[in-house]
Amino acid sequence: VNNTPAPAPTATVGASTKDATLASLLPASIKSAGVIQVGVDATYAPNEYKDPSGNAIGWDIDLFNAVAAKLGVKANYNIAGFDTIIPNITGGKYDAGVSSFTDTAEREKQVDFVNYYSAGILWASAAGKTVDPSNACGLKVAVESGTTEQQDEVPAKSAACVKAGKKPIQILKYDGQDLATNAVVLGQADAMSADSPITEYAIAKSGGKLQAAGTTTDVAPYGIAVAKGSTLGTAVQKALQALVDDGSYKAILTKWGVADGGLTTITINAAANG
Amino acid sequence: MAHAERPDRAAGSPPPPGGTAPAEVIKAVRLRHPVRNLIAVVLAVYFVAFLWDASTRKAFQWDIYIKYLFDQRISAAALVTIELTVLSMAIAAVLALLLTVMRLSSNPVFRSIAWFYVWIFRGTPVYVQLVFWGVLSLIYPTLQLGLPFLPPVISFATGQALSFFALAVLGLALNEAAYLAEIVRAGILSVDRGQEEAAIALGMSWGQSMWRIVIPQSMRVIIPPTGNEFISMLKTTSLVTAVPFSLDLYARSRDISAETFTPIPLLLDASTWYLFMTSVLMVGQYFLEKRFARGISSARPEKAAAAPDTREEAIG
Amino acid sequence: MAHAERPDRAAGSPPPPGGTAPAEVIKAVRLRHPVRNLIAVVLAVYFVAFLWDASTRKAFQWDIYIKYLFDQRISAAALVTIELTVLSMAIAAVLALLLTVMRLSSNPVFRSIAWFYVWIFRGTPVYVQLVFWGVLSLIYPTLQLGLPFLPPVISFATGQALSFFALAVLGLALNEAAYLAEIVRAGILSVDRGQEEAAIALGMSWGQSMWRIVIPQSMRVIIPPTGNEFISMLKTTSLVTAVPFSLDLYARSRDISAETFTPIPLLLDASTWYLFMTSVLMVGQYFLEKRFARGISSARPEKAAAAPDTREEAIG
Amino acid sequence: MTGEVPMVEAVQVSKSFGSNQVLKSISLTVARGEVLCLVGPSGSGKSTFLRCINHLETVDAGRLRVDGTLIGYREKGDRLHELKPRDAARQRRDIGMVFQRFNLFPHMTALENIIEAPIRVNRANKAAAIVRARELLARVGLADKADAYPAHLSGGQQQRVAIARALAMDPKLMLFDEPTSALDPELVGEVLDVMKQLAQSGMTMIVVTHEMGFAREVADSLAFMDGGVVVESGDPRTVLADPQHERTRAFLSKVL
Amino acid sequence: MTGEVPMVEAVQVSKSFGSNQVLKSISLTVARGEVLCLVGPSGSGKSTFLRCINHLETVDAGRLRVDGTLIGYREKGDRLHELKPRDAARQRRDIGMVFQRFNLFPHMTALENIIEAPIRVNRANKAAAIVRARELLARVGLADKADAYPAHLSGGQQQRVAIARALAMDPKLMLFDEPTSALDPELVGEVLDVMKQLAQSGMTMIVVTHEMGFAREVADSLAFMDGGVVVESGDPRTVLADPQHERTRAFLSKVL
Ligand SMILES: Nc1ncnc2c1ncn2[C@@H]1O[C@H](COP(=O)(O)OP(=O)(O)OP(=O)(O)O)[C@@H](O)[C@H]1O
Ligand SMILES: Nc1ncnc2c1ncn2[C@@H]1O[C@H](COP(=O)(O)OP(=O)(O)OP(=O)(O)O)[C@@H](O)[C@H]1O
Ligand SMILES: [Mg+2]
Ligand SMILES: [Mg+2]
Repeated sequence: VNNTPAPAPTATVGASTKDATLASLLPASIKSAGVIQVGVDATYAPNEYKDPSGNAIGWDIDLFNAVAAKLGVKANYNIAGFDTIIPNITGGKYDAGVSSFTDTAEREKQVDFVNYYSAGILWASAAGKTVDPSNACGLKVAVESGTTEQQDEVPAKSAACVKAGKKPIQILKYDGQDLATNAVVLGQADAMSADSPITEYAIAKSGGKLQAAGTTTDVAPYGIAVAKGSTLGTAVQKALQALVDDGSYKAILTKWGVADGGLTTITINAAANG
Repeated sequence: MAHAERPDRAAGSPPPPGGTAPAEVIKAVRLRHPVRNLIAVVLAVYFVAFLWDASTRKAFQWDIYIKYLFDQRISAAALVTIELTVLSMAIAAVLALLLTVMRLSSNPVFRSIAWFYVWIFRGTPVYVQLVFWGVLSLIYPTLQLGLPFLPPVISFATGQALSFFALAVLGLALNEAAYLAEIVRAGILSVDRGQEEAAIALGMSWGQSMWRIVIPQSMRVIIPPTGNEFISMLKTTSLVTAVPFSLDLYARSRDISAETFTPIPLLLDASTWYLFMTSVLMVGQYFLEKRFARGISSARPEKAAAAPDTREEAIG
Repeated sequence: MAHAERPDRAAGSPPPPGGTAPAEVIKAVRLRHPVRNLIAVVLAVYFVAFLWDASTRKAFQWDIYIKYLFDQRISAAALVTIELTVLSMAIAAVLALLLTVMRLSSNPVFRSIAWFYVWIFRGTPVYVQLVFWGVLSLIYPTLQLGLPFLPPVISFATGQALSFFALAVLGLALNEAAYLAEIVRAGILSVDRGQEEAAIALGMSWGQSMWRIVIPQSMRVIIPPTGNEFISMLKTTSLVTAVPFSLDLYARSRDISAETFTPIPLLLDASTWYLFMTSVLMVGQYFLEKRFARGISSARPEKAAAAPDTREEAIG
Repeated sequence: MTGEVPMVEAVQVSKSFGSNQVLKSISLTVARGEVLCLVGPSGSGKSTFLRCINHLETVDAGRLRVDGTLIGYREKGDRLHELKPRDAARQRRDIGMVFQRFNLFPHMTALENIIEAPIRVNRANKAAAIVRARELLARVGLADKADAYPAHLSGGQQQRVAIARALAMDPKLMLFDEPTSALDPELVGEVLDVMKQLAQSGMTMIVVTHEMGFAREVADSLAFMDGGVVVESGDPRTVLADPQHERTRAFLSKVL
Repeated sequence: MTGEVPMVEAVQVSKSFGSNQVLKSISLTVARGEVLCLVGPSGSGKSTFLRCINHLETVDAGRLRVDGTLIGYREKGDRLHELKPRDAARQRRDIGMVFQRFNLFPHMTALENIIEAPIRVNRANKAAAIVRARELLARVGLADKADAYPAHLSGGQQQRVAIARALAMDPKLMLFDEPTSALDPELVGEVLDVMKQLAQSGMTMIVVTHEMGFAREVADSLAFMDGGVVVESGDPRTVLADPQHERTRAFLSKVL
């Protein structure tokens, strides 16, 4: 029940048709199965989250559905914990990870990334509570386990606090972004740190319960994760580039209100290759 | 001289109801427990105050609680939780029986393997086990049945064959089997050895004496903890998010709160459903226990039965 | 005619050791169990093959397993897990005693409140409860002690006063108390009522008979399940991530694997530590049980004791 | 003279469990130094009567006095007040009780069983209590079993320790509830011997028993109970030899 | 003539539990239709000997035959083979056993207790088994208790049902292990009466008992065991009246 194929992309947005030359780039196993197994942590609205019946939706999903259609296969979304996705790709259970992965050099040691978006990090706090991300020493900051915010960004800020002789940031780790966001809404945490599209979406949806804290920083590319050296990477890259070129990429981002971070050139492993 | 004064009844005939010339019935002043009663009143007031406060406290968002209590997604998730519970308990019961037979066997290989199984599964957290089952297909991409060191007879890809639902059920069942095995074993050992001997002495086989005599009696000891395990399993399903499987009651209530930003009332909704389901199970267990105690509870030689002997009899 | 043939010993004197003119000792051909032995061999081979396969399987990344097994972060986290376990069990034990006294009381207020407590805490998953304790300070920003409906006597801000560690301990302890209370109650009810009566008949007070006579004997029934609860608590601490508290064994091993992208060996590391700690506890429990069984296990009137009566005696 | 107040005086004592009236207006007296044997079929209320005397049960109607003191209640003017637990415990100290199933404390040695109540209840000096306990053990013929746990004693030995335990509180009255009926026949004699000695030493005793030989030899009187009433009572030799009532006769014909 | 093979023949039977030798070269025979009473102090090995006859225990040395068949082993040439469980069960069918603590199946009514083995073991027709069970219940005086659960029967009634249950398998030999020692004295008689009847009907019986009256009246012979040996045996009246051995005399003086 958990592995339901995503609904076909709507006719108006992201409609794409099979491109035989791109399809030929697919690894044989995917070609014969006709399905790409995708790992996704569906707690990261609007990038990827769940519809009322529990299926993965979001602009990442829409975008990858379009990629799959270009490649002439279906995408099967496996809802997973964020920190289990990359190991499942290296282990061969998933073909791809579509879950707003920030492309980092560290992660590139494990998988290849097809970069498809440029996102920053944005903090949010409860409405009426001013938080300065560059001086958050001693505050409680909610993050999702396994994200760059948990592993790199907030720890770095906390280390700076300690260096300056101030109290460290108390990092609250949650199993999903939804829990982290709700911790701020409830007041359990003083602020949250997440990718800019997520924070912006949460602020918009929270009905005035959240406000942005500071501005977007640490802009970095998102990447679709595939096994190292897999030809799937090239296939996805080419398919995405085709979507950019024919305008359907833009259409999908615009529909979800996240066109700001759209790219014009699709690359692989931007973190290492610059 | 000790003697019965006024033997005012003809011996041999039962006394008339109520007794003739009844002695004055004692209407004594009852003993009071002033301190205890004061504490009880204070506790009761606190308890009511707590409930009153909770019912008006904003943080609980009772309006949202009520709105989602019967939300179709929540009730569907409750059904999934029940499915998980029933399936994994059923599989666990079969495994547990097998393990018990192995543990009671006189063959050391059977006993060791069963012991090892129980040791591993009781020694690690079920949450961690569930995470393991989630990555099973990474460790064993294909499962092969056949003789060891020879080409496999059957082989299938675990990733395709086992959905997360199946893995959740499997993980819960394998863990539970270790606990149920202990319960079944204790139940069988609790039956008076004389019962099996009497059966054997009548010429019954070991199997017959087990099935007809020992196991029916062990049920009285097995049923209560198994009922507890069933109830406990219903709650343990809240951990299947570790697999990750996310259509159970807790996960779905979390999904809704992710949209609505109201985790507290949705936690209350989930808790209410859990409480309701476990309460139904507890009531069921009560009646089941009563049924299986039939004819057994006071089965002991007359002498012992005449005087109420253990507290349980005196109280329950 | 029935008669003893060859009464070849002088009656009244014990027979010489070994007996004179011993009958030929029976050296019979032992019964074989070919099918059972075959199954046992196959199982043993499978078991060894499984271990062999696991030891060489790449997915387990044994090199990484070994690297992190004694990583300082992991052992420090194991210590935190032990702290969580010990603290919450200690608090739970105190609460459980209180609950037991309330449940055995003849006052209906005490009994109802204790029943309600046990019902709520046994009826909902501990994972969900832990999530609740995590948001406690949001629901009750200040806790106020005092008489209801009057200004509070003491009041403190929960957010400041209670760290996530404290909340984790509290959450685990409150849940566990409900289970321990049942165990203590069952233990006390298991002591033969005659024991309390004998004490009372000697002029001892209820408290004296409880402390000196009933409770020491109930320990034999209380210790085994309490040991199990202790072991189970050690494993339940893996759920404190729900609070969120993230310095325990499982959370730390997960942190490491998030950095190294090697969840399987780190799960194995955590499991190994859990298994080690629970095994130590199991051994401890074994000796504790032995100690508390002192002088009690076979305490029954001579007649019953003469014949091995229950299977437990016959086997254990 | 103390002899004028009987040791036990029951006047129309009744007791019900729910709707089941177990004692139906029992009246009898036991004088100081006397031994009363109580016999009767199972369920006739013998144990319940003993338990009432020791206030393990509370009587519903009638009056029960031990050595002149009302059991279970306090008279204050013309009203009765229930006893506080502490006062009830005080009454019980003077009454020793021996149970069918011994009820020795299994987690204590024979000696510990005996000194427990003197030390805890009477706050006796421990050394003195031990000396006294050893005397009592010697008196019941178990001087060498002081450090044995009950599980390692035979039934007869256990019952003798139980008697010593009751005697350690220096009771005025001893109650025995079928003290030998859980024993192997070989072991009955040793317990009866101890009881006989005790009777000869002048202890007031009420003994529920099926041992008619003991009753005949030791008891000063015998009461036959059935269905919660004392059907017949009197000199044991007379009652046993020539029972007046049909029920007594029927019962004795089975037991003798 | 079948009379030539004794029903039970024990030749130097020995049995140890670990280092504890419980039976030390016991030899005795019981002829067809005879009643043997086995008496002796606790721990002397009486129960163990009965259990060996029914192969609930296996003998270590010596030979034990029932109706000419070796118990526990199969003779094949000059070697002994352990019996398969199925063959052991077949041997037990012909031997009825009655236990001290009755061991009725508490989850079955009296009738169900009796028909269980005939139906399961002998694959008897159920209707026929019920008819036969009712006959047996009538024979032990319990025609009206067919549908009662053991818990609702007195000890004496339970023991009589247990006898009926054993008789339902039409045994050649009945073993009784202290069948009345867990009973209230009032109830002993009714069980002994049933056993007496059974003896008179010609059943071969071995009875472990402390009821010397029964032994004197019913038994054809009496064996006194102590410390795993048969100290003395012979006509019950002779042995009881004039025991030859010191140990027998000491024991009898306590029991009689
Ligand atoms: N605590 C109790 N609650 C309810 N009924 C009781 C209780 N104690 C005894 N009875 C009932 O009271 C009646 C008399 O019991 P009691 O034990 O006094 O008889 P008894 O003469 O001592 O018999 P026995 O020889 O079997 O010991 C019985 O019907 C018994 O079931
Ligand atoms: N299964 C067993 N394992 C070890 N020892 C045993 C076993 N069964 C009996 N014994 C020992 O064998 C000895 C004889 O026991 P048995 O039960 O045959 O005596 P008994 O004459 O029947 O005594 P009683 O009158 O008490 O029933 C005892 O010392 C007993 O402890
Ligand atoms: Mg009684
Ligand atoms: Mg015996």
